[in-house]
Amino acid sequence: MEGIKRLARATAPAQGGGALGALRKIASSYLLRRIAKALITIFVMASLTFFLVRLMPGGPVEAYIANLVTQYNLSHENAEAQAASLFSLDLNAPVYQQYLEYLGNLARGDLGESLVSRGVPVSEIVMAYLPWTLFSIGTALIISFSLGIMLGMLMAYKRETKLDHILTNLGSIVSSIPDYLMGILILVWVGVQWELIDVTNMRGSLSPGVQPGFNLTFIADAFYHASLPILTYVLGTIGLWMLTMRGSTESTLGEDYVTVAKARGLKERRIATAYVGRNAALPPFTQLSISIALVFGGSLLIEWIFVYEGLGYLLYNAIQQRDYPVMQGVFLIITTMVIVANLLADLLYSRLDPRIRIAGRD
Amino acid sequence: MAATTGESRFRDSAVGRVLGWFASTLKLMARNKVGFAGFLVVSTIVLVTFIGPIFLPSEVPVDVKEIYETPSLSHPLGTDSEGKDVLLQIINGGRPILTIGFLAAAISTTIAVTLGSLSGFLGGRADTGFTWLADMVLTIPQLPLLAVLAGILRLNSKIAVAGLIGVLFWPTLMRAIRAQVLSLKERDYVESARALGLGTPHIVFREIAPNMAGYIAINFTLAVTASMYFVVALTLLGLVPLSEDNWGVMLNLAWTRGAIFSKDSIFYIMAPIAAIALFQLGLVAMNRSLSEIFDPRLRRGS
Amino acid sequence: MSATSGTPIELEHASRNYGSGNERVRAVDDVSFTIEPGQTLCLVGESGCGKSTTGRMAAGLLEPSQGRVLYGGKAVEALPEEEKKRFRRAVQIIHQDPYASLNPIRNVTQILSAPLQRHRLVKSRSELKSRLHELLETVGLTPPEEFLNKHPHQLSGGQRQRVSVARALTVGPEFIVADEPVSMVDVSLRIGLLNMLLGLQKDLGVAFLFITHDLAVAKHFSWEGRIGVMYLGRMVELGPTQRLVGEPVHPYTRALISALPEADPELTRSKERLRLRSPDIPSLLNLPAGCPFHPRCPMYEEGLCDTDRPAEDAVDLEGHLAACYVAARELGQEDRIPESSRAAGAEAERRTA
Amino acid sequence: MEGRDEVLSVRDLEIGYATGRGLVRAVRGVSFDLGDDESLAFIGESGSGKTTLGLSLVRLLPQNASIARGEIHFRTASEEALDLTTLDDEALRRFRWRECAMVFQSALNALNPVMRIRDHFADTAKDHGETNGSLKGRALTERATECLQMVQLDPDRVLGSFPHELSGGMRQRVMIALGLLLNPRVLILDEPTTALDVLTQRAIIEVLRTLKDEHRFAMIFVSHDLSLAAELADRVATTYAGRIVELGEVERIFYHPRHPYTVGLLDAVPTLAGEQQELSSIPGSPPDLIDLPAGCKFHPRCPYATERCREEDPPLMEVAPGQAAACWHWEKVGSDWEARGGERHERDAHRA
Repeated sequence: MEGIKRLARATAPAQGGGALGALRKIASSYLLRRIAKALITIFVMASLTFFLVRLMPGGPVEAYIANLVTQYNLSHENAEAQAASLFSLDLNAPVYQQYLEYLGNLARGDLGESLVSRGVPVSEIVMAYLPWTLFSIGTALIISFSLGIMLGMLMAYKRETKLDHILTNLGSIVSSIPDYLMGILILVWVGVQWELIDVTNMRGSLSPGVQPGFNLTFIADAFYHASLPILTYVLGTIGLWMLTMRGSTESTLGEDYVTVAKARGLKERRIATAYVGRNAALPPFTQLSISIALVFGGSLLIEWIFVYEGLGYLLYNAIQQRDYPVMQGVFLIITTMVIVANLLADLLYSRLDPRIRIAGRD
Repeated sequence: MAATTGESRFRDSAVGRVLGWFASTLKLMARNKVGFAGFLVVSTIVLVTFIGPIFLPSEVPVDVKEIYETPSLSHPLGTDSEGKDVLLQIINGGRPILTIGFLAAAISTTIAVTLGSLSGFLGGRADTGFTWLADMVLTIPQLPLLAVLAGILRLNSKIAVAGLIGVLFWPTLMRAIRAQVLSLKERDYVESARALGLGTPHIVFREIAPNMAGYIAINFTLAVTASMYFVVALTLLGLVPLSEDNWGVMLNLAWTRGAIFSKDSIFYIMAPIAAIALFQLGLVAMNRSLSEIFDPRLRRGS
Repeated sequence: MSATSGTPIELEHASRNYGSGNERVRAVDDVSFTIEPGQTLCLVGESGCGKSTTGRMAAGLLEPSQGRVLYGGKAVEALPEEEKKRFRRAVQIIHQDPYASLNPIRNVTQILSAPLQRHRLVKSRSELKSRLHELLETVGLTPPEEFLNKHPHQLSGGQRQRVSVARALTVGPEFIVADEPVSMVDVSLRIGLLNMLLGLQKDLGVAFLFITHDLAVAKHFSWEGRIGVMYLGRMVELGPTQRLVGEPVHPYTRALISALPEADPELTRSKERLRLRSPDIPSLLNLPAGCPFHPRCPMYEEGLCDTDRPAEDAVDLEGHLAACYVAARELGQEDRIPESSRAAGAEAERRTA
Repeated sequence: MEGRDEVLSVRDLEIGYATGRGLVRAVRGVSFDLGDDESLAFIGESGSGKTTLGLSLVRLLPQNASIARGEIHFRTASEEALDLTTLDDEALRRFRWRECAMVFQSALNALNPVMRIRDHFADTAKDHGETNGSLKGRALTERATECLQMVQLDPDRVLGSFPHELSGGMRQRVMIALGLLLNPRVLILDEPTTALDVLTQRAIIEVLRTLKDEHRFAMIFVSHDLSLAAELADRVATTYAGRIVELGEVERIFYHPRHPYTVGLLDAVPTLAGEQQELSSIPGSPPDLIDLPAGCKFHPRCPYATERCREEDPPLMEVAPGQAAACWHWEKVGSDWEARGGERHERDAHRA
């Protein structure tokens, strides 16, 4: 039965002239579908956050008002007014109106004001921390993905050798130890026990006095401060890429088109890159989206451990200080980042695998 | 058939069968050395942390004269900043973490299997809906959400923590189960069973479920490792105010008391890290045996 | 034997759709036939022609989107409970892929005893045991003791197919749908399997719907029975084997017969070939108007062939049916061609003249 | 036959696979010659070693396989004599496809799924550039177009397509066209028509026939399908348990077989023409290549088997001009066949 559907689909573009146009149409609608899905996900997450913050009994807004009333002896109205301006909510309006207003504010980029740093818009705070997280996670993912892919391929080419066994075991060990424990281990051993690096100096996102700009000092300093988080992210994710790539390379090496490429007398290097590597990298690539969410999430601890001033660090402090608007804002931004990164990964994937352009869904 | 010997009657009895099953499973486990080592590590940790505390004082005695001691006969893993024995804390501190880990894994596996099977069997709207939901949950950065929720809700009970983690961690497995059901229900032998009129219970429990059991078991252990990742993370951040000693709290205290930056405290810091890492590694290694046990081609014969 | 006292199975204008929206295809389109007890019908066609879907409908495993499957004259889905149970036991299926047709985690004993116990066909353990032996001997797996405890992966492809057959036989079927049962088995073992199935028909009076892509196998299996040729979901020709193979009517059947390579050098090299107008098969998603074979057909006539879809019995030579208007005209059955096609054909002829 | 030059000659080839269970003896002492415009078919069931043999001719054996013994001599277009068993990797690479192209059984998956057909042609041309002058740009497109037309494909449509956009039969023809690109001396085709529909099979057989008759390629077919050999082969080799058990001109093999295995195969294949035949299968199943029986490997399944067959493995002996069989009882097999000849003749009569 499946066979028939597949047949129908496989021979579908064989229908003469309109084939190319139809293809493009499907590809573009895939793009649209994917973007729509991302937007809806962001919308759902934003709504979820609203109801958590606003409606949960004993939730932040109520807690804050109660706190103002009891601690500062404010009247309920005054307290509510203050809460309203902080959370950028009109607490007297019906809930649906509040909800719409909240969405409207979000769309304008208004995330409310911080409880702790009075009067500072959350969006401003978030924007100050965001680049560092993007920088460290982006760099780490690029390094770990490409390195992992290369090592995985190497392992598959040298399968059942000592090198393969060592790397396989290393890969499964690093991928089964939580990344933040790895971070603590680095801190404790490299920083404290062996005193190889000065971890206190590496705190923060930049050294005092270094000004952002396109110059070597700045770039070197940025890398210096991000190096431990990056190292931790790389260690935390590389095992997955190595093992997935090893497996997929091994099965790709058994594919007929690789044997045929050898029979065609193609050069070994060409086969390894365009035939084996290109195809074998597809399965690890599909895991990229899951991994992005995990790494963004993990940044909460990693940045806390290394006192690296990114979103995770901001979120941790906000939670400690019960700075609800900031918590909400950071959470929304992280979620949006993950969704956008997923979208980009998916779109890139559909460029890498021509079959996806036809199959469309899934 | 008439003359049944005592021995074979024993073999036929329920207890005998369970023991026999247990013995043969162990034998299968032992076939993969790495997997068996993992199994030994996991079962040792579970036994020690669940049974050990029964024989130990519930409060580890404080001794200010022995702060950050290196390992010795009386303190095999040294002592902490209050002079408490580290080994005792490790033995006492596994149960809460493991309980939450197993509970959360059970919750997420149950959700995943239920929704995945429903999606696969029902198809249509239910399938589209559940798949969407899974995709959505999958893109949530789980740790920040948990942290925010912990910040808002003040999680005090283990069940609440486990529930929250479980509710977030099902989508990967659910998608896999759905795919499995979709492929299994189209298998020729399932169709044959339908043609033979063997009935839905037979098809679900005899033909389909056993083929997924291994997959589910392996994913359950993976869910345990993932849940532990979250529990330890939350306790380490001090967001889950679990009062008892546990490995996460030990790390948190090490952090807040500055032990991390003291050269003397290395045993105190390494002990919980090693316990967690060993348990996680053990589970992952054990999966190699599990996948062999559930592969019918390796079950019998050579 | 008395087992031929079965019930006829009938497909009445049965169709089956897959997919939805733009991807909706009609995998089987308006197929009708009857199989009397003890009879054989071979369905022949290329992959994707709908023969397997037809087989599954006949076995009651798939409901037709339109039309009906009749068992003893009554629609299968509307059978009363008792008769439905009887139908379920009377009609069985054997699949193509010996590696997918047996559950890998169940051994031969488990596979065979489940239906026996479910339908209470055996009363004691000893009866079960002797029945299992009997079944394995029937399908040529001897000695039975050697096979009872084996798992599928310990058996060869041919042996697995025999276990599949034994499983179908557990419930004493009257009618078996055999979906390409030998195409994945080694050449030297195929005939053994086929002959075993033929033996079942002779000794037990089992009726067969035998599905294959290989006309030569169909001819061997159903020399006394009938062959139906399917193309793009439609039955294009249906008739007694010897007549259909000897004097095919539909150009598609002729093309198949002329294209089939034979294991005889002189014969196969001197065979007259029918040249197709196009080598490529149209997509089910985008079927040509009129006769679905017309874009490839060497006998194509403008107007006549691409206006109406030829009825299954456009040609009817005493039970030998073919869906082709050109053949109908040439065989003097012009009255079976609808007015519109005749007019379109005449119009086209006038234009070219 | 006289004056025919051998392009390929294989002598006493022995290939084994090292497996966990032991040594799989896939090819055991195979020798044959291939004329430069000849087509030779290897017929056998799974496990007969025919695919291993095909792969060894371009030295593409899997890693766990090794050539234990024997020689493979190849005469190139420039009359250079090569022993393939001793070529180094780079020389082998240049030899492959340039001199000897191989089309595989599962052509469905023989093309890189992420590359357009055009790039497959370009890749092949580029990596053989040093021996092939400058086949690129327009010259390449022209040559690719020519090759695709030879296999009756529409180049405009095919060149820009990805493999998954083509049907199975089209992909198989693309592979054959790709094989023609460098105009090799020998084409090896491993089950070129298996798993394809009858009408598609026919199209491919016709293409191959044209290549053979008009373009005079030397070809080696490897197949389980007797009818493919009947269609296209000049000579046929029946293989069983890693050996050639009968080798001869196609008419001899089909009409006057002298090995009981060949007879068994012929008796097991139904034909469409004529009345219903009495068909029988060969009893038993193919042998375990790790644990082969003593003597003639076919004896456990052979109706003619005697004490001698159980002890001595018969060599390939000449049984008629242009035909050799490895059977101690070939005379008896032959006389029995000819005595039954009535059936076959009846079929011949029916055909006339």
